[in-house]
Amino acid sequence: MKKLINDPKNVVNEAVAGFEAAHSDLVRVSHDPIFIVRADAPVAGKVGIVSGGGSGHEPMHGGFVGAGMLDAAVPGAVFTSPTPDPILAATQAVDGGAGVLHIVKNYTGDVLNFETAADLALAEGIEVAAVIINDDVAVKDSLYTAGRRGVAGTVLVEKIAGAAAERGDDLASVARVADKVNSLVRSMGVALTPCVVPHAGEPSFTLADDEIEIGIGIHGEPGRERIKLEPADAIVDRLLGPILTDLPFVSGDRVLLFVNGMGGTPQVELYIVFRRAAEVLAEHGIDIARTLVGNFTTSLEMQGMSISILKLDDELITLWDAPVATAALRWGR
Amino acid sequence: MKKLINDPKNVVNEAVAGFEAAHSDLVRVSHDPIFIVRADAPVAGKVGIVSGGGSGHEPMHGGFVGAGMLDAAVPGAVFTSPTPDPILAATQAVDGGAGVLHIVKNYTGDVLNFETAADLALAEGIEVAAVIINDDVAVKDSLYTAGRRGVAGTVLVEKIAGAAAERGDDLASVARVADKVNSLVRSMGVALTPCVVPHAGEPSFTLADDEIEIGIGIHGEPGRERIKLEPADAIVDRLLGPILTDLPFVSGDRVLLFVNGMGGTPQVELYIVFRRAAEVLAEHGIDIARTLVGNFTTSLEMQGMSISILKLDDELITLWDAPVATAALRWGR
Amino acid sequence: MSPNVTSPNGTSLNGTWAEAWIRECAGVIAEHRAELNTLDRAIGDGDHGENMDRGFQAVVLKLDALPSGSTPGEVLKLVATTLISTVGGASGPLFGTAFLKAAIAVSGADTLHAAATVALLTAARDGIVLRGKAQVGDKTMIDAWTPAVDAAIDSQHAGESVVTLLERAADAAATGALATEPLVAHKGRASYLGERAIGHRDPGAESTTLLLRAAAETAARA
Amino acid sequence: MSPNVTSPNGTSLNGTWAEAWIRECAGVIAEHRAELNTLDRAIGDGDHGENMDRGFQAVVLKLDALPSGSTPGEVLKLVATTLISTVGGASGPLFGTAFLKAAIAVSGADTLHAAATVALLTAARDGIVLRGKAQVGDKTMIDAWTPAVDAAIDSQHAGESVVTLLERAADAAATGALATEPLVAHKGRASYLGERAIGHRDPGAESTTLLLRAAAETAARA
Ligand SMILES: Nc1ncnc2c1ncn2[C@@H]1O[C@H](COP(=O)(O)OP(=O)(O)O)[C@@H](O)[C@H]1O
Ligand SMILES: Nc1ncnc2c1ncn2[C@@H]1O[C@H](COP(=O)(O)OP(=O)(O)O)[C@@H](O)[C@H]1O
Ligand SMILES: [Mg+2]
Ligand SMILES: [Mg+2]
Ligand SMILES: [Mg+2]
Ligand SMILES: [Mg+2]
Repeated sequence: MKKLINDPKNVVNEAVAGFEAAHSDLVRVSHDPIFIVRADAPVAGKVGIVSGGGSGHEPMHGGFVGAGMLDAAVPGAVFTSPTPDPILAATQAVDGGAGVLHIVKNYTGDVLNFETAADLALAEGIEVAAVIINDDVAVKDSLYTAGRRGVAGTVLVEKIAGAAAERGDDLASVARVADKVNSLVRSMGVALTPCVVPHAGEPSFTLADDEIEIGIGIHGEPGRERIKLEPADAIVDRLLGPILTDLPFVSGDRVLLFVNGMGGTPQVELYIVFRRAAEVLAEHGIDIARTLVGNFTTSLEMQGMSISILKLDDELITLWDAPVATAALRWGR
Repeated sequence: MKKLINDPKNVVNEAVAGFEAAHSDLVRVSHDPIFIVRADAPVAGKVGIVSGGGSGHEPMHGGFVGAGMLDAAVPGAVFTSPTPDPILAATQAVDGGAGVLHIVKNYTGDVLNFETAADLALAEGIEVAAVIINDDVAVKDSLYTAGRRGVAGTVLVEKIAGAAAERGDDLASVARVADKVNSLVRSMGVALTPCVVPHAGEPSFTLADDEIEIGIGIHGEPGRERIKLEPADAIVDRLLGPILTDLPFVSGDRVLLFVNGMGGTPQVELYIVFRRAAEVLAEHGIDIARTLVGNFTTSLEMQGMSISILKLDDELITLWDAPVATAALRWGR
Repeated sequence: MSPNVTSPNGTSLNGTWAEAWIRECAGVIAEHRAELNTLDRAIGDGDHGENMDRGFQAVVLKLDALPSGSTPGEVLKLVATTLISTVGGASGPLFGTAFLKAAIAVSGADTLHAAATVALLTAARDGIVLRGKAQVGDKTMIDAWTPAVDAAIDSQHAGESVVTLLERAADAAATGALATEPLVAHKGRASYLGERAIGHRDPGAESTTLLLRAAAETAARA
Repeated sequence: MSPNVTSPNGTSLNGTWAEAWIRECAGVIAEHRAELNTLDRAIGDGDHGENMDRGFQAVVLKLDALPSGSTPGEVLKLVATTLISTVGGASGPLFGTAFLKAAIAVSGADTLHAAATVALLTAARDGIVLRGKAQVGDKTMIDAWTPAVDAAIDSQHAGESVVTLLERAADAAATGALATEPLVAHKGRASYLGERAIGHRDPGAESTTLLLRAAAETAARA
């Protein structure tokens, strides 16, 4: 294992300290318990938005804290949901009197810990709503599984819900918009290489030099199936199939096309992927109205990518285009 | 070699096509010869800024095309300087009548090809100035070598010169500011893993599981020395030593601290690096007035990072803070 | 000689046992940390040993500050709150709730006879089901807990000692953990794998076995 | 039988030779593509074979469209502009300038006697020095070109045939390329490596040798 770290035990602490030093114009950081809030939190009268989860997916979520997106991010240990304490503390820190929305990816650990934190916050008189993100079409539905995972679509929910909160929507409305985005976004990913969790020191799985994992999650867990390496276009087609048929996305739809790097894939490859994805959507008569390309929901140094497609309407376009000022996503200010 | 590509020969073509599809709001793309210009090029009366070089360093330079930064980027084959033809064509495409600045990284190939293009542009009546970027302190000076390489400091030159051009400075002034940034920035990098050039299919060098390369360039070329893996803090100290003593940076200086990922290193590690670098600068009484963290000047999927420090004054701070709207760097609009 | 953990006739367990049990848990979890990570790497995300170890190390620090003569319920309450606030992941809230419900089930009691011990185990298991909604056969820690509870009930009905009761519970948990190997998972991360989870043991069922084995062994160390 | 490339008495080379030479260059470069990449990977960025191959493949396509009966100068000019606009990197402008200056040096001539051949080689070398500023010993292609030019001059003074002249030039280039191995580099990417460049042959010196060997061999194929 080769990493730019000092001690596996201090990875999250030290990274958060570095994040604080780098972005003190945008955020403030609590070190015990660990959470990150926007510099001007709490914003009086505004719904607060808290997200979080295991570390190792950066810039998600700390990189999305700032005006127009998250009010707080709560990073757990690498790939491990945070405990209720920091979630509660972050919830308190961003409560501006209009209630707080928890954006939670659908993993047993995240759901349970956020649930407990919400109960505790409620007991302290803070109104809390939660939206559970489950955009990963690689997982069968919840009759057979813990339910679909929350993956890169989370970024889109956080941006759009953040814009709704910023313009003054109330808690129910912000939760509604977050749920709406979640209901309209579908994602699927592929890994070319595994990642190495610092405390483990070993790859999360092994892949031969000519193998890839289709339907990968974002925690280094194995995917749905292992196949031989294929040209980028064939891989893109494999991911788009289940995505397009699931919602389904159909001719005439306006969409946001999001190609997300898993952390270790060069940008040049992400754009090769984007090119093919755009081509396929065009063939289906689907209009790409907005785009996002880059490393946003990562799995440490994993090579690979995911494709997310979000069906847009005028409301979502307006909220997507609204100004955002975070370390990882910024426009309009 | 595992890459999300179709054919090594089409990597640049297809990536540029994907870039065009993803960022048609910001740029236009010429496919033969290949170059990328901002959507509204040429801007009448504004100095045009053209940069370029081998591909494989994305988002540099295409990701920096847009208002407030580059007017054009000219990507060569992977790690190979473009030929004069596309540089000339890009220069013509962005000439708004106020002349064109070429920002060239100091590699023999880049310098020679841009030189030829400038001669040809001049012959067509376009005024061209060039600034050669050489911020890499890992290389001995030009008495013994081809001179210091242009590495991540190039991003800072492009942003600041871009702001100067955007506010209407004339060609001589924009060139002066670009030269000034180049004279005040110093960088040095480290690689934990090599990268794999698509047409080569093999790593650019081999490193044992416990070895790292200090003083690496951005083309997968070996570095200054090979040492055993060390904790992140020790590596940061190794890079900062030569950087700080070179200019030198001294107590009371205001600086921009830039931690640049080489492409395959997770963000969490970049922030661990940032934390230590900020700590060391504080110990030296150096004031970190501005920051940048992320993958900006990469070497394909190489794991590693570089640290750049730019000495700031009021002029540079104003230009740094000025609005920029590119795919990879965006604020203020 | 260590202080007594059972009543002189071996029919009940006291607060000293509860504390010894939990310290033993911390020891065996630390010892099996890497092994639990490896199990979790195969069908999860490789952190189960890490999570449990982080939690029980924190518990031990807290135990050091607990007044001597605390009841079993007081010990278990401390374990619950500490696990909830230090473990994270799925196992933190699940084991945390288990210990919390167990603490409530035996609150007030200075010593635990067989019936109370069964109540403790049942409440723990029910707490996990309440939060995690898993059934036996879903390839989770419940596949160890439920057989353990059933064995404890049988043992109580047979009038066996609490030591034997805990031994039977631990044995049943071990058998249950082993029986997760051929299963497809329906809860937790392993459920994402479908058929590919077959052949791997559930890490939470394994750690459950370690905790219950520690209970039996500390009880037997009269 | 292939058309004559030299005058009947073997004292001069014609346009057919120039074209044959360049086609031969394209062949040997393609053949040694991987080898040149490997040399460049050791002390550069691993693309020298790729760059040269891209350039000479483009040259061949252009040659196909060149009117038959073109002069050596016309052939060389085409090579120059094609290399400049397709190779990129350091070698593109350097070899491009070399062929451009060589074309100018022999422009107008239908056939090249020894003196013109020396002028061709000298102009090529001087063009590279003009652009790249390298001296012998800097571990660049100049370490092959300059000994080649010197050997050609000696051969001309000795009154040898152009075929022999080119053979001597190619031999000297090969010796020069070999002699780059123990050197530290002072130009090009290898210069960044300091002492670590020692023991590796300069890829540009090697490709220079291939080009000059191709010149000699096509001349000899009377
Ligand atoms: N819904 C559930 N009900 C019961 N146990 C569960 C459930 N989901 C997960 N588990 C248990 O949690 C264990 C994993 O714990 P751990 O690895 O610490 O958390 P995480 O899965 O968040 O990384 C699994 O082995 C399984 O026994
Ligand atoms: N200044 C120079 N003068 C002469 N030859 C040079 C100079 N710089 C580089 N070279 C030659 O160029 C060769 C490298 O060419 P190539 O790999 O195609 O370009 P790049 O270095 O841009 O990748 C070197 O082996 C060397 O012979
Ligand atoms: Mg986990
Ligand atoms: Mg090159
Ligand atoms: Mg786990
Ligand atoms: Mg090269």
